[in-house]
Amino acid sequence: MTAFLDIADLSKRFGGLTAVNHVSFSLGRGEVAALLGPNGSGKTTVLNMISGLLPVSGGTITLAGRRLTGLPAHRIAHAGVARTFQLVRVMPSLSVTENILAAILFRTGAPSEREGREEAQALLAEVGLDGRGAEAAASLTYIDQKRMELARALAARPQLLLLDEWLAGLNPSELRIGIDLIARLNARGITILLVEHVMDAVRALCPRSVVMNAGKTLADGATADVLRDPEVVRAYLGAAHAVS
Amino acid sequence: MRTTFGIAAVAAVFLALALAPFHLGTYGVGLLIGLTGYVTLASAWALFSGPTRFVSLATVAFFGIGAYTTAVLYEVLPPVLVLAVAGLIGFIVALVVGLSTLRLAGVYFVIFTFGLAELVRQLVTWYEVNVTGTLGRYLFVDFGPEVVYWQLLALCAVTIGLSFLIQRSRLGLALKMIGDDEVVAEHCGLPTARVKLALFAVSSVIITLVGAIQAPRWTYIEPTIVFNPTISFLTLIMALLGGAGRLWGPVVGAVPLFLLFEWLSANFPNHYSIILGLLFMAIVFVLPRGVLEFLEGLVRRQRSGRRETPFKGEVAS
Amino acid sequence: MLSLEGLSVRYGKHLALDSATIRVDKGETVVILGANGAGKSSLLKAIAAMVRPDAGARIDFLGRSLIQLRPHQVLEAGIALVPEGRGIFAELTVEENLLLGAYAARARAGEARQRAFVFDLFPRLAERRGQLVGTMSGGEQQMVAIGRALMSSPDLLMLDEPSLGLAPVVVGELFEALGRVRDAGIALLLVEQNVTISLGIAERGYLMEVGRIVGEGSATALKEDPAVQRAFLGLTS
Amino acid sequence: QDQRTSVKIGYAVSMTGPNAGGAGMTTIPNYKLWLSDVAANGGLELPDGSKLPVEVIEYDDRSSAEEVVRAVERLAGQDKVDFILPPWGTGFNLAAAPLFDRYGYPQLAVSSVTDKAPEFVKRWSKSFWFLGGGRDYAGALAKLVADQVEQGAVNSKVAMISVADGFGIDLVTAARPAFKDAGLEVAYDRTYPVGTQDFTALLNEAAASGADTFVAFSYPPDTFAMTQQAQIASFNPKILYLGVGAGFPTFGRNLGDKAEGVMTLGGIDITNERNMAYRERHKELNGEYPDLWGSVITYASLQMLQEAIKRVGLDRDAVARELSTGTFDTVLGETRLEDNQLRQLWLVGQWQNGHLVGVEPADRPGASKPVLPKKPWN
Amino acid sequence: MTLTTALIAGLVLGGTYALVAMGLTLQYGIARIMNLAYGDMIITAAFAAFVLQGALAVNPILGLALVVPGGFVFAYSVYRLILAPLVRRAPDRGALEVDSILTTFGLLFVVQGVLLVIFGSNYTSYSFLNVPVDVLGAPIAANRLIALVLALVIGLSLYLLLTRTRWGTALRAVAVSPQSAGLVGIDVNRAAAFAFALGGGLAAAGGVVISMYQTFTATGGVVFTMKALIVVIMGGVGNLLGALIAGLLLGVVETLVSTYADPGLTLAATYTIFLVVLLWRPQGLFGRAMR
Ligand SMILES: Nc1ncnc2c1ncn2[C@@H]1O[C@H](COP(=O)(O)OP(=O)(O)OP(=O)(O)O)[C@@H](O)[C@H]1O
Ligand SMILES: Nc1ncnc2c1ncn2[C@@H]1O[C@H](COP(=O)(O)OP(=O)(O)OP(=O)(O)O)[C@@H](O)[C@H]1O
Ligand SMILES: NC(=[NH2+])NCCC[C@H](N)C(=O)O
Ligand SMILES: [Mg+2]
Ligand SMILES: [Mg+2]
Repeated sequence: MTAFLDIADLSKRFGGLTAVNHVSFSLGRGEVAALLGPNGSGKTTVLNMISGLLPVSGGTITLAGRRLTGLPAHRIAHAGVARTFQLVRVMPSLSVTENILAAILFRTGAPSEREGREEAQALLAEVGLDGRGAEAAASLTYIDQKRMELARALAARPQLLLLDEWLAGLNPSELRIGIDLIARLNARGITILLVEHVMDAVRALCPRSVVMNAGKTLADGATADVLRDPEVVRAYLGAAHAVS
Repeated sequence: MRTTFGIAAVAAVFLALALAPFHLGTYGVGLLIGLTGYVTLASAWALFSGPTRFVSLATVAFFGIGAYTTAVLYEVLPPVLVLAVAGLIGFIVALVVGLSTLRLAGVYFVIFTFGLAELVRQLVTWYEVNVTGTLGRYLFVDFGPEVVYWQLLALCAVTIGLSFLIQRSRLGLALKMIGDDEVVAEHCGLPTARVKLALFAVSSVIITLVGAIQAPRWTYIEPTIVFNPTISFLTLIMALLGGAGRLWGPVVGAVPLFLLFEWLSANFPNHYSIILGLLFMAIVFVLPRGVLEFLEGLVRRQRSGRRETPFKGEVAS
Repeated sequence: MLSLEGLSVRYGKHLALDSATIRVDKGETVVILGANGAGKSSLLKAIAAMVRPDAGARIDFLGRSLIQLRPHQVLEAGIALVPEGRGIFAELTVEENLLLGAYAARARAGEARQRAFVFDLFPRLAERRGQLVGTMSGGEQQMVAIGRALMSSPDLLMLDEPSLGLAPVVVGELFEALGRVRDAGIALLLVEQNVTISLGIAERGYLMEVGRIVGEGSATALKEDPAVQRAFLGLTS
Repeated sequence: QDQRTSVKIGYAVSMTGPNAGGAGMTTIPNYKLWLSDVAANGGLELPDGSKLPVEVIEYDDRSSAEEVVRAVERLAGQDKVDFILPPWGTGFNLAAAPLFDRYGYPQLAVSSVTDKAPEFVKRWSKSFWFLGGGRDYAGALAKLVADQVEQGAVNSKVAMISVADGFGIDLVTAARPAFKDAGLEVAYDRTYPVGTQDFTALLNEAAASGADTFVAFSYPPDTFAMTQQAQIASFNPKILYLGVGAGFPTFGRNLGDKAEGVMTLGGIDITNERNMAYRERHKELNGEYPDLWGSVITYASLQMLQEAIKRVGLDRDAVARELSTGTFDTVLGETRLEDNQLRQLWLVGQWQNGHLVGVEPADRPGASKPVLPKKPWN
Repeated sequence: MTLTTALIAGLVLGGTYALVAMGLTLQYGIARIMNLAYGDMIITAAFAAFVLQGALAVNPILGLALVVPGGFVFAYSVYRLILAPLVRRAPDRGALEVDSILTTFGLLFVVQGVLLVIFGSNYTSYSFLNVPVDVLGAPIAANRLIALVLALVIGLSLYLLLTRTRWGTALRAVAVSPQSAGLVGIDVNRAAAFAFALGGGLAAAGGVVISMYQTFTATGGVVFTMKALIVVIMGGVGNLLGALIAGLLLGVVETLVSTYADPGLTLAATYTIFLVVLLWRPQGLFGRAMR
């Protein structure tokens, strides 16, 4: 299998702190994988480098053979990468629809505004925000803002979707809906890399997991195996989870 | 349908304004020049700074560059070419400024642009002193103030038209995105740097042209006169007061404020500052969202459409 | 110790919280369950005076009315909130955040003890004393937020989704820590989506739906309640 | 026109903004004084001996060229005043000049120093220029220094600094050839930006140049700062010539004895009793003595206007003609214009015994002899 | 002029810049008020010192004891009466910024207008302690030296206060996140009012010191505001030490350029340095970068 997303020897330093330390892994097209690890292990930083939010300190990122490292974020977006943020980022003075429209109108091959609006309605429905399009994005609850953020990411028609703890804070019934949604997106062929602490979701969604610890890769492989790895249990899961 | 009607109405107003010099004395024309100048400045400023919230104090740098270009080239080139060259210089400077400010945000951008305006002024001064050996250029023109006015009015119409088009296009959305969250805008695929640069350049070229057009009014051009930072401040204040994010905001900010300045300085030359300051604070308190939203509120409340001047009705109550 | 009645919160016209009535007894741990947007955060924020409730409500804490107080006065009265989204001081260091946690006059006496308690709870914070909190990972920031709230030696600690974004091992430790907080005699009012674990340490719970309190019961009773099970405990397959 | 009950006089000056300092010194107090004198006199006298009260319209130009232009348009076009008094400053007088001309108002430009006055008079026939040009001041200074060199009092080196605005540059551009022609050597020649507060470096360099003569074409804040810093640095050139501000009353008052020997533009003839009386009246009305360069000339120009009106009435063309050709009795003594310019000026003054006396042109009646070298500060 | 002399002269000049800028950095950094009337507060204090020393024969150093508390009280009242309502109603920081710019722009005119009515538009100056003090062989005016010493003392002690005490940390917390500051028991309104008032006190101190050696006019406040803003931004908003160092740096640059290059380029050099610093560190010399 040729790698779709290939991360090779990726590093990120903040002053003296090395947040990501020579990390390598790759995803096949259509794969959905989890990026796990204790708090502060560098997961978000990896996503930030993939999406172009942060420049890399070393290493390369390639998507479908195309080098992303060094490109500005909008070029990476055009190359097919979309994401959500761990702490949601909405454009607060825009309406919900406009937040989605933003991503529709500036993707490659953008449609007319009228078509864009229709598409935005459909996307909102998909994430469970139908009928909320006219509201100000700032007035949504945190969770609804997350939903909107996902819709915005989908609006870019991504090939690779990066989800940073998108399922956090959902109650179990909502979680199930969320998991189904992600699974549906994956079934459509979108490659997904998700950072998540909700193990139920990881088990349900991701056949494969990469675990980071202190900036380095700790484990990489089938989720079931990885989650049994004593190192992973010690560093990340804790005793309570080891049992299951 | 409504838009068509609106455009027609605006066109009619501009036509009436264009004919005004035939009915007004020189003072009236002078007043209109000042008014149109500031409306254009504020609108051009808001074109970029309104939606993106990058508050620029570089206005006078471009204004002054325009004025100086006219002063230097008026004897040499035909007027149209003078304006073209001024616009071109403004454009080039805007690109340099724009490129260098890409990483700045918030108040850092504000003060950077202020510093930049001062730097331009110092450099022009230094050049004149050391290279040309004169400071202060004479600019004698053979046309009257009406001509200045008509040029400004045309520029004003173009500016407002341009704002209108931009706000309705996806460029308008792009600017608002940048104003809200540049990172998200980038991640939506928006080349934010390019958009900012382009809009900043457009806005700056217009401002440069205002300076170039207005210069013949003063006969004598000196850095202290044409790089007067007050111009930057007034432009900003007018736009903010009206509502910088809206098409007509700068206009409804600039017009009453300009007239207020004029009225106060004529009627209370010795207490002008105090009264102006107090009024100003009162306005901020009474109209928290700018003049335009206040006006819209009024219109909404009383559909009958009785119009009041924004200040009298409010401050008195 | 805390009892409130008829508490309503509006954002503009939108009624987010509709005359809620709850109570928390001394040393008790109470959890509030509810779907997204049910008004849980609004309830906590109203208690902490971060949003103004509608007139006519009653909030009493340790025999004193909290109505009309400002946020710092509520804290001084003994209620600390770890808000949604953490509310840490991003541009200050860990150390400074904790120092400020003990800003209230009531906190000064027990400051050293609380600090030791916090560092014991979250050793990571002790390692990172000098780091700017804004540059920490999401989970680390959550630790700072909880640690900071504990620094004020509250009688009642309110937490808005504290496990959000924490690694499983930390969640385990956190709830164990919260257990110890509870054992130290501090009452807890908890909003938490991780229902299993939160009902595990709670004595009582409330159910909320679109702005209203729709149910109340002991933790064990709630666990048994079929409605709760359907909504909150229906685990994924 | 017989029913007129008043004469309207208007002016726009900088009451606020960066130019307010200059206008507040030279222009506004003298307009006030003159208006109050006229009122005390029962109004402006007309040829038939009747008197009309003055109605004043004043505007603040806020130190903006666009404002001053519009204010003059307003005075002429809207208020239709009978006479317009000029604004303060070279730049603003030039900005307003085309309008004065278009509307046929005589412009008695005082606070503007320009060598181009003869050209301006050709262009705007009713413009009058009262304060001379850079060449006048520089030439007089060059002559004075050259005389001292000849007498062996000082060496022939001059250190010179100038403020980078119209005034400073005009003077220094005129001074360079003038000094050269007078056989002087310019050993140091630098320009500093408006608003400079610290002159330590400049003064040190000037001192190091070995020049006995130090010339600063400076503006008031710079002049004051320089004076203080020269004392600190024990900078004691034998000839110390400073720009605008050295003729302000506060200068003499703050420095006391130390002002002795300092030279600057302007000066007065202290034996002229009318001038001295004017000074006292100015102090009485404005709470402060006038400055010793432009103020008295401003006042004199107004007296000329008053007298011209008395002679020929309110017809502006006639008044302009009278101003051009007439001889007037003012606080300066007998005053007349040559080619619409006042040429009887004190070009160099020196502080002597607490007064800024005129020393150059030396052959002008009432001139004092320069006292040199200037005593060291301490 | 030797390098040492030039450096000392530069530091002394920079002392004034720093002194003036520190008050503004408190007001903007902590109270979150962009105070365009700041320079006019300085001028007011200068006039107060002028009156004290002229009419009442109070020496300006003693005058500090009167004028500085005066500035504090004035700024406190301004905050409480005019600005606090705006802070309360502002939905976000951007809105507050706009409101405070507009309001203090009005305040600027009022203060200036009152000064104009009382003192006229004339240049004002008096002479005090204009005696040379020998500093490492360079003669420095005592009055300017006071500015430097005052800047250093105030700057360092306020810095220690802000970074080493809980109370100071609380002030900074208000600057970072007023919302959360309430949650830890800080009375945000009072802290902001206090910081603003403290800024007013510093402005007053600056005004008094400046009046001892500088000519001022009722309308000259803007120059101080802008210079102070430049220093504040260059140092990093809200960072006292940054303001101190940036102020001194600008002073030194000006003097060096004036000595070794061309005095005509001093201001150009100032702005160039400022721009270069910002290009290199968009958050100012000591600003903390945040994503
Ligand atoms: N600042 C605000 N402006 C406008 N509406 C708001 C605001 N904050 C909350 N709301 C609305 O109030 C309602 C209750 O919100 P609240 O945050 O209290 O819910 P919650 O139960 O905490 O939800 P979640 O689980 O998503 O955190 C929601 O419908 C939300 O849209
Ligand atoms: N801008 C920054 N400056 C300095 N340090 C940073 C910055 N961003 C992140 N860090 C540090 O890098 C490390 C990794 O952070 P990151 O946000 O990637 O963690 P994470 O794995 O996503 O953790 P979590 O699960 O808690 O979100 C942390 O220690 C954090 O403090
Ligand atoms: N006495 C005076 N201050 N005269 C003014 C001199 C000329 C004027 N300052 C100018 O703008 O060039
Ligand atoms: Mg993370
Ligand atoms: Mg919530």
